[in-house]
Amino acid sequence: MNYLPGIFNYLVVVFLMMAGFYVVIAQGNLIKKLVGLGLFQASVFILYITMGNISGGRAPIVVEGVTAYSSPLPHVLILTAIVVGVATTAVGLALAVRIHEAYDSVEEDQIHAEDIAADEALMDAKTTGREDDRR
Amino acid sequence: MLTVAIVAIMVTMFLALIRTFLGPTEYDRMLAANSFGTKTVLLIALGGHALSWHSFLDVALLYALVNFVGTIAVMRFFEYSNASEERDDPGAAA
Amino acid sequence: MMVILEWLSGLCLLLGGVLCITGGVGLLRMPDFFSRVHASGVTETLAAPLLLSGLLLQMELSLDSVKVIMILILVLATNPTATHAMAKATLHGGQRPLEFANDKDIGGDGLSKP
Amino acid sequence: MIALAAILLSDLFAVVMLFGVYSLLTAALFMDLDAVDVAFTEAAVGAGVTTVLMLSSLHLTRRWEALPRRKPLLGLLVIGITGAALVYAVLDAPLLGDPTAPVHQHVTPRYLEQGAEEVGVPNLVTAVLASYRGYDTFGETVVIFTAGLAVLLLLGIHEDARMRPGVSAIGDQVVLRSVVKPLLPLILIFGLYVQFHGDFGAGGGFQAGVIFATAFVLYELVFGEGSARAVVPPGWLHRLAALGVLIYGGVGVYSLLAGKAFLDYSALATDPVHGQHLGILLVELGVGIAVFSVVLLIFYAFSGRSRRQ
Repeated sequence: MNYLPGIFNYLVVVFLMMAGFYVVIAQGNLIKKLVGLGLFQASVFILYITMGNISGGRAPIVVEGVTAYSSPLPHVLILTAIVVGVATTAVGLALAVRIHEAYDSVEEDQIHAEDIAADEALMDAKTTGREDDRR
Repeated sequence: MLTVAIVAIMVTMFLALIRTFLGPTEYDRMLAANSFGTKTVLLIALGGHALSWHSFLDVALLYALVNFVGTIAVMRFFEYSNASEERDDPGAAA
Repeated sequence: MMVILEWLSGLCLLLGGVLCITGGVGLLRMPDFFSRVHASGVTETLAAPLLLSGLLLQMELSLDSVKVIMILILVLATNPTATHAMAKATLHGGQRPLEFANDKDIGGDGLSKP
Repeated sequence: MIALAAILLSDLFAVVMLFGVYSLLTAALFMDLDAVDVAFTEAAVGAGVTTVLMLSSLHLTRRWEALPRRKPLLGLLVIGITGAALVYAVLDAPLLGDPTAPVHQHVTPRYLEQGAEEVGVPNLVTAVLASYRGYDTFGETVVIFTAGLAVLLLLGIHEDARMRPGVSAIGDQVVLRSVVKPLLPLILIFGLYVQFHGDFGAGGGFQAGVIFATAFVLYELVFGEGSARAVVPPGWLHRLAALGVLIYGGVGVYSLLAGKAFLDYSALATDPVHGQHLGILLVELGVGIAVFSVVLLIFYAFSGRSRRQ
């Protein structure tokens, strides 16, 4: 009976992780992929914090008369990870913006299609120009 | 009483969440999200007192702040997208 | 004295909770955006101070009470401002209140097209 | 839950909105799991900065997702398999709040028992962050700095004539302006409080930096483009970010020169505990400056970029 509540947080983590993973691999929109990445990230954060929790514990700030604290180590890792996460998300978004400027689209399929079209145009130009060397 | 208030806040959060999902227009979503944020502030303030969390009030204060900033940001986004729809080509106006 | 404080705080919390739910139901059930702003904005602005002052009356005086007062001030300042600005932005963005909508689209869930 | 809706909606704006709400919920969960500092950071970062950044980039790209999507079958299959494996793994995981979990066995007891005496800081998260794990945090700071540089390289900061102060972004909102104006110094004071109170309660350099940046973002949002730039010119920000990293590294090098290990703060004063305190203060200051300037830099880079014609 005590088992399910204890494991529940992990199940939530797995669910969120899979949701984020699904967005990342199955959605074509780059910005949405970044949101999915954020979901995935958040699930990992929850996983760490869940592991650091201790029943009957308090936040790891020393107070008189409290003996059980949550482990501060996961908190430290996640704290920095959140800020690093937002910085990397910003880099991703910047890349998406640049891609949009180059391709006028943030949909993966359209970008691929344009790439292939550009490649084929290049190949055509090369074969008609009798140049075989590829860069 | 504290418990009653907390339950009331949670119910309201749930209602606001439904509105955020449904929200026929973006403005509705914005309103519901803002309301949700305010409710979260209240929930943390009351719940933190009830469960005697450490320094929960700092977090609640920060939430109130960030919620406001987020709402302002969303409004500015609207202003821009509306302007761009009306003017049809905003970047050229430089 | 303590009993009075206790009762007062209970009353504040109860009223705040009721108002809170009222706002939530209004937010969900009102037909268009402007009435929703009205429902949630007005009740929230009263409910939040009520709940917070109820909390304030339960705590003993310390740095925490100052923080609660800070939150109170912040919520009181930002909440009406945010709802006001939102309503204004909505109006600016082309939405009209249901009553004044040109197309008589009173079809339940407030999709009053601009 | 919210994540599901985020997947299903194709209006990217609504997705971002829900992501903000989701982040608020996550932070509330962190509070419940006794992770005050983490909740603090998540609240400052997730709901505020991330939303602002995502909205700016939506403004720069496009708002609606293209309708024809690929078939989700393969994705669902992969998800199903991975999910099943993870659930199977989770069945063996230590239960929530179990005191015998591996996390509580290795170094944690030492941090908990001796952290307060060795470092002299009541907030053990700060102690571990800045002192025991000072190397890691230095690395994270450098990563943030690098991310800021990368965004700068990718987007650059445009300063065209269009960006002049006084042009309000949100129409002509007198109420908004007059409310925000007295609010700003309060936010800055709160940021300072968070920065220097981090030793005793929730807070520290990371959070304070984000709060400071939030204040300037708010200023720019309400008072129009370029108004925050007039206060903190973009040209300063790279230098500020570098200065933050330099303070952190400088403390390390100083302790190295004083004959101790890198980032061993006991070199800073004769009394080791006092030295630790001073070192943590300096290091947190460096982190705060670096995070503040990088976040603001990223915001400038996004907001300054005009939409592609």
